[in-house]
Amino acid sequence: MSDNAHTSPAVATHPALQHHFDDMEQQREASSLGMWVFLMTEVMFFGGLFLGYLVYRTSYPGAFAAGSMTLNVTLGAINTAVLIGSSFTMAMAVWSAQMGKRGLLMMFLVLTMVLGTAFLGIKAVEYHEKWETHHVPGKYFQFHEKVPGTDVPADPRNAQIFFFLYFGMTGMHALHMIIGMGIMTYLLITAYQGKYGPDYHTPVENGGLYWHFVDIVWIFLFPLLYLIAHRGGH
Amino acid sequence: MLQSIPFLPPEASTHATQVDLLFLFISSVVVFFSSLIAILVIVFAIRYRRSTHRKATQIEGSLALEIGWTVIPLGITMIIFVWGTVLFFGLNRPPAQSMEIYGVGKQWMWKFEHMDGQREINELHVPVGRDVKIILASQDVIHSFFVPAFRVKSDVIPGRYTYAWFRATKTGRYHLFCSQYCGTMHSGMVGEVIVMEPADYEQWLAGGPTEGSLAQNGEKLFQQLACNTCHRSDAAARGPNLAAVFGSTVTLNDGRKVTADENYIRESILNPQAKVVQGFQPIMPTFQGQVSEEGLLQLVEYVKSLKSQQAMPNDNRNPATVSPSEATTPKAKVPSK
Amino acid sequence: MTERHEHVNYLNANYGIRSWLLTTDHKRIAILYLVSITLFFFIGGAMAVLFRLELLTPQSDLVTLDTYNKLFTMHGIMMVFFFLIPSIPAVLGNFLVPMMIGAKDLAFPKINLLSWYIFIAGGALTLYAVIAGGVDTGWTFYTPLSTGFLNTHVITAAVGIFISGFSSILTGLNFIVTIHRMRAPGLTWFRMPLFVWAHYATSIIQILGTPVIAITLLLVGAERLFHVGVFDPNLGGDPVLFQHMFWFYSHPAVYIMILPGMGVISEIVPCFSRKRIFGYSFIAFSSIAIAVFGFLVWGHHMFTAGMSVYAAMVFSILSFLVAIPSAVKVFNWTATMYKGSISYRTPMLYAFGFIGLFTIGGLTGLFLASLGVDVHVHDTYFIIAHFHYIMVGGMVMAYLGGIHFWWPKITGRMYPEGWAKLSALIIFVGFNLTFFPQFILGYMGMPRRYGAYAPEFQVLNVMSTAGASILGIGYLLPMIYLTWSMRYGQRAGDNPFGATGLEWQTASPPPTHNFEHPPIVHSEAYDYEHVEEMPVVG
Amino acid sequence: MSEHVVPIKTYVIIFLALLLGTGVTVWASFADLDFQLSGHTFPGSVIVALVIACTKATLVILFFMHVKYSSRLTWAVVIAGFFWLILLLALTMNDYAFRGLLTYPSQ
Repeated sequence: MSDNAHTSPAVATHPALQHHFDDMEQQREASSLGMWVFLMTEVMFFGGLFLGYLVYRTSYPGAFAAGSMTLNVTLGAINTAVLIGSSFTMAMAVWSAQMGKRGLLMMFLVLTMVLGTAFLGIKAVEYHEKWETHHVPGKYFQFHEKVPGTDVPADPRNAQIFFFLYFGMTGMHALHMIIGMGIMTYLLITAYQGKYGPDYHTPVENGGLYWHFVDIVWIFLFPLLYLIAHRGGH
Repeated sequence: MLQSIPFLPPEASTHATQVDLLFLFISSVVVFFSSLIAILVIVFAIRYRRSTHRKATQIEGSLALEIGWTVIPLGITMIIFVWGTVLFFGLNRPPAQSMEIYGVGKQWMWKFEHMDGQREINELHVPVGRDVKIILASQDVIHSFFVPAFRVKSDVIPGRYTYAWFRATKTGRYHLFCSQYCGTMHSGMVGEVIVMEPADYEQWLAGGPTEGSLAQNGEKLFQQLACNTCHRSDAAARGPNLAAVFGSTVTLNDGRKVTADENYIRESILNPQAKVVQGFQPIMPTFQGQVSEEGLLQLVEYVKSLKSQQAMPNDNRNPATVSPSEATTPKAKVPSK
Repeated sequence: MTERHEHVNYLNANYGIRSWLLTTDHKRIAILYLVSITLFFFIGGAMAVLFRLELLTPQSDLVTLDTYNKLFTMHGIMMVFFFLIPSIPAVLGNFLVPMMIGAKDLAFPKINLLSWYIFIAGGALTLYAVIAGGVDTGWTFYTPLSTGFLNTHVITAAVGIFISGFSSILTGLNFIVTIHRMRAPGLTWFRMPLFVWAHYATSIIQILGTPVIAITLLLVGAERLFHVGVFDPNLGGDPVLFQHMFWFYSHPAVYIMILPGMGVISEIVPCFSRKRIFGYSFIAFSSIAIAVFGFLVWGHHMFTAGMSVYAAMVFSILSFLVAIPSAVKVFNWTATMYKGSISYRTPMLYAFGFIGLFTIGGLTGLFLASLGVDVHVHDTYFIIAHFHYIMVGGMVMAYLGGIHFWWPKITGRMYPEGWAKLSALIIFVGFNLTFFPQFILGYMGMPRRYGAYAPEFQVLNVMSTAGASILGIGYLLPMIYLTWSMRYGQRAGDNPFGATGLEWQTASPPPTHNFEHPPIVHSEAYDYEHVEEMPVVG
Repeated sequence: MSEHVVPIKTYVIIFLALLLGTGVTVWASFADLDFQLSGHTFPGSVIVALVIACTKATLVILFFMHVKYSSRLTWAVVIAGFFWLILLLALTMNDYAFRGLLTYPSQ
């Protein structure tokens, strides 16, 4: 558990070394640990929403299935692939930084941003679709779908909870994506300025950790929201 | 017997005596340990004060002591745990033959309705020496039904029923408080529980004007809402026969088994699709917004009143449509369009 | 001690409002926090004074019921979220954790400053809610009352708390990273002062619990704003789910408040007993145990709330278990005094007070963990008394003890000993007079949050109000004489109490980078056998 | 710098595995995978979806986020985070799953 106490004073002072750290190694480990701890608070933050989902999904399985059926699986699946792709390009960006390949790093950052934008664009299309069909919770909410496998109308109140959670969870996720895009922009600019190399690329790493985390959230959101109904039917 | 202790509220139920005993037991534990610590701190502080005890003796610790003061408190707390849990289970399991009274909390008053239809506000008349179960519903926010003299408390939660039960042991008038903060007049949501001799209680019951018993009113509502078009016992029934449903175990269409209690009946009226009885289609619409909290109580009571009957009142054949899997009892739930 | 009038320290390194508002020095940020939480403390205290006065009579006369409800709500919000939670961690922890482990600063100094600004933003928003008309949800924000039935500034206050939560998260994050990565050479985990252990445990709760209340308050805001949501039974939701999510944070939050206090006591008791602490590793691990078990017991706030009986049983037994590590700590502090050489300096008086009052507060928790008794005392004044014994009798005592103990280090000046002892005594007496009667009131059945009450409760309420006035004076005194001492107090040497710990091995006040030479640790904490005698004065 | 550089090949393999997992999840949701066990019906496709989601998340954490090559401290932080999430879910469901138990006397 790396009880690293301070080792000897900095061997060579790197321009990015902050005054209160002894050396780059200590600074890197501190930043990385800080990022991980932050991500765990994010886990708990989304955890509250997942708890709400779990409680109401078990209470109102029919309405949740009916609500889920109205989501566009094709777009959801495409978006999952897009996001996984962006995680891959992000991982490659970190690799490029480790290798000191500035051009590659910038290319992969741009690719990540392109894929992130694609994700948000597809999400916007889906949101628009929901808006048109009055599935946005609130005053104009309407829901006339049947519980899958039956001809019973699902209780609109319970379906509204599903859509509230849908918008809450995907909206919170999208907000994290947008913040992630901001981080990517920052990384791109600083990478252009040539700040990163084999000796120092902690911001790229931490940006990557954040991006992957957002990806993981989606990996759970996709099946929970889009795939809980038995689309195959009985 | 514990009444001689000052500052104990009146002990007016069987449960109160038991709670007080446990309270005194824990109190003695608390007094013992806090005195122990206080005395040790004072004695050490004086005995080893700096003016007379210049040099401290360094002591690392003692494993035996550490184990001792981990295990002994653990043992004591486990005694308290078991004792308290047993009391709590008793409090959550009303005796089967309890007399039932419905209570509705709303901002900021208590309304009670007795089986025979008597209603009262901020007063609750009960007979001494009988098990009384209060079925509680809230019309708005969370309230809490609290009778200190009975040591009984139950939150009253909108959207479902909760229960409190007691057996009063002493006649008299006792406080009834709302103990869950419920808005501006929270501290005004108080009332009295009036414990009477059974004969006086009967007299009181007979005295008030009523508009029919709860179950009778429930039956009227049942027909008004056309529940009986589907919930019937002949072959045309599209919903389960409700006779003898209450208190039975119901098998649902997903294989789950639930007990048909008040909350189940309530949920079946308001959210019919939540639990659909095996063998039936989930075709019942919700009655959310169409029935008041009190109307719900009447419907529930009506369904309960069918418990003793073998079939719905309009028909005494056995329900043909009920799934054979549950031989003991047909089940409840829903129909009508 | 050598006089060091002229040495450059963190206080006089530079001047001007900018040098404070843009500082990244953990010590200056601690001072910023000290000033701001003192403000919130007195605002919250003023509300308490008002409603204690109202409670002198059974009728609602001094203020209307609406006002009364706002007063206790704002008292709770101010005290819990803007005083108790940041108090020791953000002030003493901020100041001392880096010094105690021999670091130049926290791992993320800018984030530390950011967390103060976030705190102020949240506090300002909440204060705005107070001034604009107040909130009357109770600090617990129970739904559906808070989402559908009240007309007050619920969203503003909730957003204020939401924002300030991030300050708490960032502080915790900073501590965890700092403690893991910035310890001086030779300072292994089991050589760390217990104050640092306590803050480590606190930080775990801050980072893992706070996000849950954040999302919960967001959901409350959404439900209130858009009338869609997950807690309102009319929308198909379950209000009890709110309570689960709320208490998942708010019960462990109690340990955010008390654990650092325990850390302070673990420093004070050995110092004024001139003795190594008894059972070091048991105290250290009990902090971690409290942090972990503290997350498993939230349901004991909901025993009467319509939770399943089975869940109540599980929460009950876990609640009893969490009592054990606290008991272990109390026994160890007491044993530390055995055969010590005890001096009655002010911090030690506060430690005595803490041990006594925390013991009562903790033990009365047994009533609440026990299902059978809790049903009766839940939501009565018994609860109020219990948690004030922990929060005020415990935590505030420890906070004041810690402030006095490290005041010479923070300011370079001694507090006036006589006044300090007097006010410690006043606080102790006033506190007990205020809150002990409330145990009895509670068992007699007086519900909490009542602006008007049954006449038989009056005598005890009058006692309580009388105690509160004494307590109020007790709190004003330190504020006055500590402020006075910053200018006129006797100069303190580097180590006026002859304490161990790296923070005492540097100048008072410390230089900006804490240590002239990076310290190297060779011994365990609380090595009082080898420390020079306690100086008579500073 | 003591950090580990993960070869590109690993990244590509993980990437393809994640895509495959997504495909299987979608397929499973259209297939009828429900099965019976001691009288209860279990939604097979949901179970498959959740298992795959957990696997995918683990792959991302281990490889893309380099946890496999990280210190024990990082492992501890990750495990603690998910452990606490499970605490939140499990202890709350401990209430919901047993609501109604004991509240009515058996007849």
